[in-house]
Amino acid sequence: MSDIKAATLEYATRLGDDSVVLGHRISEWVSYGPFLEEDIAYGNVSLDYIGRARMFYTYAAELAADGRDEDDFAFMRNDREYRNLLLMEMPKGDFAYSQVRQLFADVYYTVLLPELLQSKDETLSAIAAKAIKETKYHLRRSRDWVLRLGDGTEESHKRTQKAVDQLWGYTHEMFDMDETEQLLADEGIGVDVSKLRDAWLKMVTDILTEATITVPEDSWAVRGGRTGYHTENLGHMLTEMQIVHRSNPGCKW
Amino acid sequence: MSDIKAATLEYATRLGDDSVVLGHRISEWVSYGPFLEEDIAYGNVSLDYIGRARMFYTYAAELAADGRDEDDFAFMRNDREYRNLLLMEMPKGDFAYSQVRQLFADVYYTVLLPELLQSKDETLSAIAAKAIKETKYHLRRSRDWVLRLGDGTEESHKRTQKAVDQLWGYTHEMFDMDETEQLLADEGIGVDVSKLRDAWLKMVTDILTEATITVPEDSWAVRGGRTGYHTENLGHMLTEMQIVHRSNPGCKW
Amino acid sequence: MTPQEEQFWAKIEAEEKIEPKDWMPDDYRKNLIRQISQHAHSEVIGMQPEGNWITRAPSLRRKAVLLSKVQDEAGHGLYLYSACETLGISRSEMIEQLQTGKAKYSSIFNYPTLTWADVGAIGWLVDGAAIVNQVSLQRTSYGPYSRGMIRICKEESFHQRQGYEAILALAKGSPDQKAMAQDALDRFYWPALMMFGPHDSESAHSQKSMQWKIKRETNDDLRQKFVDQTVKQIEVLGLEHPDKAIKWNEERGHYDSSDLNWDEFWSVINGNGHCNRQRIEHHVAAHDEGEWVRDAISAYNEKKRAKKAQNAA
Amino acid sequence: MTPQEEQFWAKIEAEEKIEPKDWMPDDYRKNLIRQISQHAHSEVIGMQPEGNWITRAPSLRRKAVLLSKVQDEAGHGLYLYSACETLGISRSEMIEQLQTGKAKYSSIFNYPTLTWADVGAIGWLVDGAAIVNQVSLQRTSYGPYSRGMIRICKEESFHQRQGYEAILALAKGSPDQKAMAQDALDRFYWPALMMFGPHDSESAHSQKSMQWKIKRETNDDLRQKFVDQTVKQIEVLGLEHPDKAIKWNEERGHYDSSDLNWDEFWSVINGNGHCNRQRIEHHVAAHDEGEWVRDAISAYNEKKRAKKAQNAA
Repeated sequence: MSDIKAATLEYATRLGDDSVVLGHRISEWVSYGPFLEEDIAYGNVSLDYIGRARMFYTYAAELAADGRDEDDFAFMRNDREYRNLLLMEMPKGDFAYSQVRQLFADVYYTVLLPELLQSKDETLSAIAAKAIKETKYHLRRSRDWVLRLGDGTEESHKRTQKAVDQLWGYTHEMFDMDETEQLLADEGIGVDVSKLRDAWLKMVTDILTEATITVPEDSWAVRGGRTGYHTENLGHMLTEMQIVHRSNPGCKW
Repeated sequence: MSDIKAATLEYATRLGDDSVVLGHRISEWVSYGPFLEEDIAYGNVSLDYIGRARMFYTYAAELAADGRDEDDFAFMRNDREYRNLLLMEMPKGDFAYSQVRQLFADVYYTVLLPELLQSKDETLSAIAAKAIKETKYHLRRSRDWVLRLGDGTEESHKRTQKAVDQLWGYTHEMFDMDETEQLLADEGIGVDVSKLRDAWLKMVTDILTEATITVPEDSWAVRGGRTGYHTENLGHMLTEMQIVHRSNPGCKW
Repeated sequence: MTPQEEQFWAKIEAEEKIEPKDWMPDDYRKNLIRQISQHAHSEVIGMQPEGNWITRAPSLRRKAVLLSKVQDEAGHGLYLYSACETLGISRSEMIEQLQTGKAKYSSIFNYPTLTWADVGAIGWLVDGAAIVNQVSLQRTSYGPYSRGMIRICKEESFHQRQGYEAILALAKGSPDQKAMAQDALDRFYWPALMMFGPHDSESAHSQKSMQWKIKRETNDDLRQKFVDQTVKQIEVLGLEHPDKAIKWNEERGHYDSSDLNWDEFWSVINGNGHCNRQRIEHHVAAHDEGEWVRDAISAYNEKKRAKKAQNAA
Repeated sequence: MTPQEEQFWAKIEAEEKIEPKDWMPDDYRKNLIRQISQHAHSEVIGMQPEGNWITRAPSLRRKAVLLSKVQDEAGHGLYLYSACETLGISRSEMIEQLQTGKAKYSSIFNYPTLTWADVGAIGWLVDGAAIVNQVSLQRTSYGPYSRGMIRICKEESFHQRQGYEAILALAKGSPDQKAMAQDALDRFYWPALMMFGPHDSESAHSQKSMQWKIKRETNDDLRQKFVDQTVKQIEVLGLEHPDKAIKWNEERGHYDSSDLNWDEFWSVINGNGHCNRQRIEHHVAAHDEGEWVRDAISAYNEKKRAKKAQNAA
């Protein structure tokens, strides 16, 4: 396998991991939302991410060409093999926590996907095209929520500020590059995320400010998702996600 | 295998299941207790139950004589195969909930074990002998807690009463007999639990009354643990308990 | 009979729909509220037993299908709450009735989902039974309910096919998977039959509902339809029929089947199901935890309104 | 020097223990409180990374061993809190200092436990490093602390053997298990070395502590002992040594090893570890949730006291 192909396989896996992990976290809200409309909305967003994961993994499987399919990528790798950003694996927390995480992710995809759309790799570009539309809806939703929660009651403001403070340190690694991603960026296949932080920070700052929320200082940063060095949360999540699949080796569903 | 041997195997498995499930639930409290002494006490009680499970399963494995060991019984059966009483699998809930469940279980063993001690089956009798000593300590502890919580603050009283009301309907099946257990009771091997309810009820009533807690009416009863018909809680518990074992088939630890 | 009553009955007679603005007898309204809200609550509570497996679905495709299905149920709940609101009851009143036990939901959801196969069984059997009932309710006399049923039936049929397909994959899979499918069928077949309610002779609300054309076919007739259609489906799966007495009756043109265990039915309804308490506690907990969120929205909207008013002044 | 001071230093000189009732310099007391409470907090926070695997332990025996170990840690915490209380600080003050970040705990517990092998690695390497330190602290000048160390060391040695044995089972197991063991070794080896603290030249508290005989050996000397003893253990496991530069130095009679990445050490201490926030949040959450329980005990005891007083009157 060429270096570029191997890097693309790794890249598609990373993006698939981000999607499946965040999609799973969102799905934990179903039947637990503050009202019925929100259960539906959560279902929608989760479905978009699961769908995205399937496209990325299917492409990864195609590149790997070793007989694995999308489910092997999702269900047969442990947390040391997962390559998602740590932000995605943080537990669902309260409603403010989930919506703030969602805002951070949605703005990230808002600045990332138009770049991925330009990829020379047609599959990645096609996935980006589909995802861009979804992300517009996602961002409208998480932005609205953060505005309402931040500028709602004293309690909702406090919870929202706390969530922002708790999650901020997990946003830095979203803009880290490593050799694999640099190679793909140089080839016009992957995105140079290190160039996206300013745009992300501006959008997030605008929204948080409107929501009367203070943007935290960059006093700490946790990193490791892209090297499979995760928080303890991911293992518990994968335990639940993988139990049926792993308990019945080699079965079709 | 003779009928009696098969029944004894089933019986040892049931008693092992009760122990491992309750032991696991208690272990969920470690590092979550209201103070350090309580973390230690929880650890103690959990250890006793895990130890008991190992003795019962080891005996079951000996009777089965099909190459399985204690861990095969604990980690390779799913919730449809588990035969524990439903009371044991209920989630940890708050501290009052766990202590009330513990009281119900401890009084149960207080009336059950002296009978099992009389078993013609020497292994069962020996396990009972060891467990009786532990149970004395367990009951002293859960009794003290229920007294203090029931007759403590308004809030602790409310939580304790709620826990009693929520768990009461799961206590009835503890005194159900089926053919297997009847056969063993007739043979002087197993205990006729249907004869134990009065004694259990009297002890529990005395303690609850002293704790200023109202003994609920018998308005509902959920049954099914002994036939493998569980609540949705057990599946989630076994998911976590079995994931590492099942993800590495055939390994030694 | 008053002119209003005459007009009402004439419409019923002529198979015309009663609409929210129309006059209707108090009992008709009450009965409808009872039936529609129960239906809505069933959709909402029904999210839980299947939702229990969203995080454990064994493939990404199944996970997506299940998510989508549970989402549809939420949508049906919403739609039915709206239909019911046209009768003069608010959603928060209905939710309170559900949480206090004053309003019911289908007792089928008091049974636990114990394995992945249960998700398939619910889609196939529970949604299947629901559809048989709902198809007949497409012709119900109350307009918003009838239109709701037409819309809901389409999605339910889709769910049923997906459920059946999920069970089929298991039935044709490994021995463990097949056993899982059989087990789910054995557990959900009987409760599904009971979803149609007591025998006609013992059904409290049936007769009046039939006259009002709120109900269009009797419990026993609907149940027979379901029994008949399920026999062939079980054959295709290669599973054993849970009813050993099932037998084609040439004369009746229907399958004969065993008597149902109504004691168990009533026992579960009356609180002895595995999940009666759990389902309501789950609903209450989620609702209570959502209170600060709903408060935040009100406060936010109030601020915006005040600001707008200030700007306008 | 006051007579008190002279007496104090004479005792130190003579290797006699300072006891709670003895006079001691303020700084000695403060330093001891800092060190013992940090040690106690480390035992308590240390329950979390291993506790994370209690519910997932892959065999009943391992589950029991792990439960027992975590329970011992709680016991050590308790014992050390008591030792520290003899210096005039209450347990609740210490807990508050922990929760507000004023008191520290060993930074090793800011690293996550990611696989089952990590439990073994912690027992073997982290407890192993702790013992090297604690053995030297058995001779510490403060009586209660010294006696605590003697007791704790016995149990820790037991834990270390169990941890090593757990890793051995993995190292001799399937390829996946062996990989898991190697991975855990690779991740925990370096942080374990850093447990001994900065180089002697950069250690803020070391010199004074040595004079007071609170500390008995320097960070670097203790670290060297640990490095030396671990080489052979890794060989027996058949795993690769994480330090490619490890080499026997005949002249020194010790192993030479790579420089440590102190930037990472400080980075983790200063908040960039995976679990800094998680550990404290967990502790605070459990403590807060326990408040109503502690209140209940007070209320109950108060009632009993009042009743007794009434009966006596």
